[in-house]
Amino acid sequence: MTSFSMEHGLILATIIFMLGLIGLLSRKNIVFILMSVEIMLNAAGLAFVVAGSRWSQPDGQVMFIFILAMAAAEVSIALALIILLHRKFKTLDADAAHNMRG
Amino acid sequence: MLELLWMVPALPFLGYIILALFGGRMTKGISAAVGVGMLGLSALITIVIAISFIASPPEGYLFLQTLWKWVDVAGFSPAIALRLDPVSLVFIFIITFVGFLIHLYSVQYMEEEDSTWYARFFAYMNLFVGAMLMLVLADNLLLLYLGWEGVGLCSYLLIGYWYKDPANGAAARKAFIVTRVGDTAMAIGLFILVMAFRTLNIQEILRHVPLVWPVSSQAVVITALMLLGGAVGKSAQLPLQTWLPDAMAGPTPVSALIHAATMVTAGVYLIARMHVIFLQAPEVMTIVGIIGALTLIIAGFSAITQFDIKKVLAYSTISQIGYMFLALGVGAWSAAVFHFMIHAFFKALLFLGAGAVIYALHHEQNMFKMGGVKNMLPLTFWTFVIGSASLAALPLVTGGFYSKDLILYLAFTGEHGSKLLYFAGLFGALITAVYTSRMVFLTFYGHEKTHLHNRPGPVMEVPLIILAVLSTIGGFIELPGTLGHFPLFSNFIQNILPSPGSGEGHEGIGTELMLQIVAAVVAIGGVFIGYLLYYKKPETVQNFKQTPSGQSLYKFWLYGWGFDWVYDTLFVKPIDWIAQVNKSDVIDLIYTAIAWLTRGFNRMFSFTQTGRLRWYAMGIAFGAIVAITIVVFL
Amino acid sequence: MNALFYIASVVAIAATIMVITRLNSIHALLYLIVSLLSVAVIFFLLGAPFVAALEVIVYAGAIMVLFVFVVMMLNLGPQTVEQESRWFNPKIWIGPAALSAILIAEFIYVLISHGRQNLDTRMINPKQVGFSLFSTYLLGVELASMLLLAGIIGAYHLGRRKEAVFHRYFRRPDALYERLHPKEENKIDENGLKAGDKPLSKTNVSGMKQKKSERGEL
Amino acid sequence: MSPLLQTIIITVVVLLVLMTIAANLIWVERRMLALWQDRLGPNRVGPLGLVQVVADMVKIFFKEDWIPKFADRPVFFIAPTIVIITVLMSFAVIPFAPGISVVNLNVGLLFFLAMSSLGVYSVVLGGWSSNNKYSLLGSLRAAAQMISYEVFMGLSLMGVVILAGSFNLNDIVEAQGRITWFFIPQILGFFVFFLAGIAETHRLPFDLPEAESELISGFHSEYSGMKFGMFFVGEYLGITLISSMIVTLFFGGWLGPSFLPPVVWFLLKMAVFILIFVLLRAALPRPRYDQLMSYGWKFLLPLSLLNLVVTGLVVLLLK
Repeated sequence: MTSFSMEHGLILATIIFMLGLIGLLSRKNIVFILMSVEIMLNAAGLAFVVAGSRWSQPDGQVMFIFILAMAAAEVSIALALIILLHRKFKTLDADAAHNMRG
Repeated sequence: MLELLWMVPALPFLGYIILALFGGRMTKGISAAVGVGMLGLSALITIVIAISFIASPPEGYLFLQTLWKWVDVAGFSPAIALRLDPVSLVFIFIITFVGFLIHLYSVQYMEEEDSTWYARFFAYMNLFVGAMLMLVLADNLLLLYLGWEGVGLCSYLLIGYWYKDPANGAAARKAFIVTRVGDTAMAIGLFILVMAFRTLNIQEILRHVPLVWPVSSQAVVITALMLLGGAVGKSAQLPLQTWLPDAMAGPTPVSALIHAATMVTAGVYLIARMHVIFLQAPEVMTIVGIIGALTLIIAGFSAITQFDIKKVLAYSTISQIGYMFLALGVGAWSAAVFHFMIHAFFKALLFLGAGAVIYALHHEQNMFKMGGVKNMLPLTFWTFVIGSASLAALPLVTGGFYSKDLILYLAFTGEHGSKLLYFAGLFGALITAVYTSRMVFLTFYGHEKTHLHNRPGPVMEVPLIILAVLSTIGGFIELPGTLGHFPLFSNFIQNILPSPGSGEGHEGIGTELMLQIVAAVVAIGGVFIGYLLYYKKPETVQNFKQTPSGQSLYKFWLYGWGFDWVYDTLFVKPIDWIAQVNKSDVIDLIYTAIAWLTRGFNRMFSFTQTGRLRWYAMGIAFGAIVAITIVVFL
Repeated sequence: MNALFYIASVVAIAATIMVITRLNSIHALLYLIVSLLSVAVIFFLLGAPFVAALEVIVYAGAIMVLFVFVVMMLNLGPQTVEQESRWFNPKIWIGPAALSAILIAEFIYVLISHGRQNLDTRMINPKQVGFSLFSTYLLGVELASMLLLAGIIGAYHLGRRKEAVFHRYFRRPDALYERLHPKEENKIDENGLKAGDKPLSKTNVSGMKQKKSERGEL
Repeated sequence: MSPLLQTIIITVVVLLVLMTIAANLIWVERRMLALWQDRLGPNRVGPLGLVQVVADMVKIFFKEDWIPKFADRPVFFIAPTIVIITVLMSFAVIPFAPGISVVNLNVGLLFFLAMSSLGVYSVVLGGWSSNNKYSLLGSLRAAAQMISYEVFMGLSLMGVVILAGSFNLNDIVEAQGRITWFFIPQILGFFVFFLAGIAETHRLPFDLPEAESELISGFHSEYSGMKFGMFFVGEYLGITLISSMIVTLFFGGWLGPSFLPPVVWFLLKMAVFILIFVLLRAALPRPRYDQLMSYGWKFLLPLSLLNLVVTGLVVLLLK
């Protein structure tokens, strides 16, 4: 069918991942941080699917499904935490909770 | 039937596990049923095995049962394997059978304990017997060592059974630590054997030792000395005998078990089992004999002065084990094992009898506060007298006479024997007769000083009767040349242990008869002396005690020839002193420094813990860059 | 088809850039959905229609809706946008961008240095994925299900309001009933005081009276 | 005829037919409601009031398309288009007759679910961007309701997938020709799917996101003109979509006695279900919001799981 190289798919995944990383590092708003994490997860999934498709194996897609399940669990918890944070500190600044440092 | 062998040690272990896990929730009846029942079954199986072994002996009088491989490290692979031959058969018979009688006896003796303690007692006892069986049946020295240490552990647990009294705990610790000294020596001996033969299998070692090590070579002497160290520790011989008198802190059945069936005979067993090594090192054989002779005399003198009935018996055990060592030292292996068997019967009988008296007189152990017990407990009295006669080796009718006589005869005539050892043994026999009769007269004769508290029931009396019978007829399976020459036991044992290098023919039957008469006279004389000094004219002894020299001699003997004082001065005090000096522990400073450093690093790193999410993410990203750079470009 | 891949890639990257630069979280979320949809297109082109559909159903259709839902629930006003613009200035994002640039450079170097690997985009149908999922990766499926269960419980526990806030009159469950059907000693007088209550101030006449009666009892 | 041209023709035809159906549904619904409620309904414009639709169209097109000052403009624009796009995209995978479908996608069913899950955004964003508290409440309700019911919708269809062994809608219809119409073995699945479909299209009685009486039309209070028209048409398109999905998945699609062409069979069955939708609106009151949610989670979810398990078990046993 199509014939683009695996590198292009992986480079795309890398770029999206790095954009997510930039977002994670530069945003203060915890909702944006969480979105950046989602971007990174999605990019990782993309890399898996690309790799799986390189050898025509379903394993890459299986991994993506696991990532999906993990993302769903993570988001549900994280959003609940965001609501708690907002209720307690009246702000979405991720650094507001820095008193909880270990 | 021999295939049932594995059940012999397995059943006591099973009993231990049941009692240890569920003992707290059992009634006393169930605990006793489990504890006694397991051992009874074990004894029954042993008898079945013995019958089938004697009826149709396996090839080479050796039956091996490999259960499973224990460990396998670099070619060194000791198995969990059981080994049955005439020697171990005698031992397991004594251990299970006498052990069973002692267990049965304990059912009533320990009835005052509450149910948890009761179950604990039987659990320890079962474990004790199981460990001893493991020791005796082990096919390799590693497994033997396991049983050896198991026995040590159980003796610690049982001596300290009434641990709420600190003195009992101290006695337990003493027993544990003193035997540990010997165990360390034995471990070193095992290391040497592993180094030399790459195996701990007894059979292979015995086969290889004469081929590899020449007679009196340095290696064999050191190995034999190390094994002797272990044996001396466990068997309470000079110079490690000090723990045994203190071990009387435990309940009386425990003492009976330790002295008669288990623990202290382990050393005898070890030397008999490894006799090939000792034969290669005649110097060490001589040492064994000398240790035995010295021990039996020293312990005998100490026994004369004791006022605690159990301590008399304790010293007498040391002394009798001394006889066994003497026998081992002159190469009379079968005589040692024979004496072990007879000793097990009469010593168990004496301890249980003493226990019955103690039980009846409300835990009174001081003989000078007893007296006249003869009329109160006639059955106990008669069985005790039979046991005492056996201990004192009264001629012809007691088992003790035959076994002790065999040792003395072989010491006199044997290839490794010497006249000196013979006379030491003879002197010891005299002392034995004296303190034995002293014990009997003080306890059972005279006017009553206490009143009867409890009356021993049938559970306690049946073992006494059985043991009394055994300690009498036990001697008839080995009759000397003068009395029909019926060496059933020696012949049986000689299948596995070589006979002492003497022929009865060498010295002639006359010598033997003469020696027997001497021994008989000595024994009867001893009893007569005891009768004179402690029944007829006790004031003689009292007067002697009043003199200054008598006073100090009495003290010296009473405290076991001052060994405790010597050890205290030599080892305990210096260590105490060092501990005092080094109160703030120099080595501890190193650990403090480590802790201090760790805390410092912790402080440093805790600066990085800002609590800011993005800071951490930045750390991860930076780490990723570093890691990938390293992987890709280096 | 190649062209489609590159178009989708460009859209995905552009949308992702928009996500991380938006000030309004709903706008960012919309761009994120666009990014996810274009990734789904790429999945489809790679011969993975099953995960393409899952990407849309679960990621775009469920997880992102949850995001939108929460953002709506927080009901952020225009002042948050202002705050965002204060928080999000060049000084902040230059550092991370540099870091990421280094990482991208390294990755691309690694990918390029291994030479071109052509993709074999034969279609892998859902059945194959299902077989693989429930045979080779069965343990993973079990773990994922545990994770999801933990997620459900955790989210429920965290999201629950810790205590119900009642009006002080209704602190106790039976308080309402008591107020509606006062017992004799709890009857409230014209000053809003119960018979047993201490008066609040000395100026309260009926309170003074009560004080006197208390004294009398003493 | 090249396949590309064929696809284009089919696409155009399907679009035209759908738009016509959706538009005329307005008339149908009003007439039918009137019939059931014992009144006349629109009957003035043209014969039987059929041209009423045209009049409505004209009115909607020429109304002022007002956007509130406080609204979030771009999102306000996007929201109504999403509903139209997602619903029309869903139609692409529906086989109206053998060979008559826009694409024959092997994950067609998943595509339908994907599109219906994207449809949520229309309501949610419309409500949020209006910046009006009633709209926001409506869209919150819509988000929760549609996310919840999507779960059972997907689960209820899995029984069909197990029976047919494929996500392809063509295969599913053909499998019904071989086995039997799936509403017989999948009666529970049909039941759950039908209810979930009502909730997805937020038709009465599950129209809580717009609930005129409590939320003054909920998420589309601020909409007017053609944007409102899009929501309006989108709703009827949604009804058509769900009806045709029910027909495809449970009632044999185009299958039927051969005296009528397959397309006609399909359209007839679809019409029946559209009328049932209308009848539901006429017959049932609206439940409370919490009743809706607990009904979904506590009744429909276990039911759909039970259906799935039983179906899987039976298929395994019969194998």
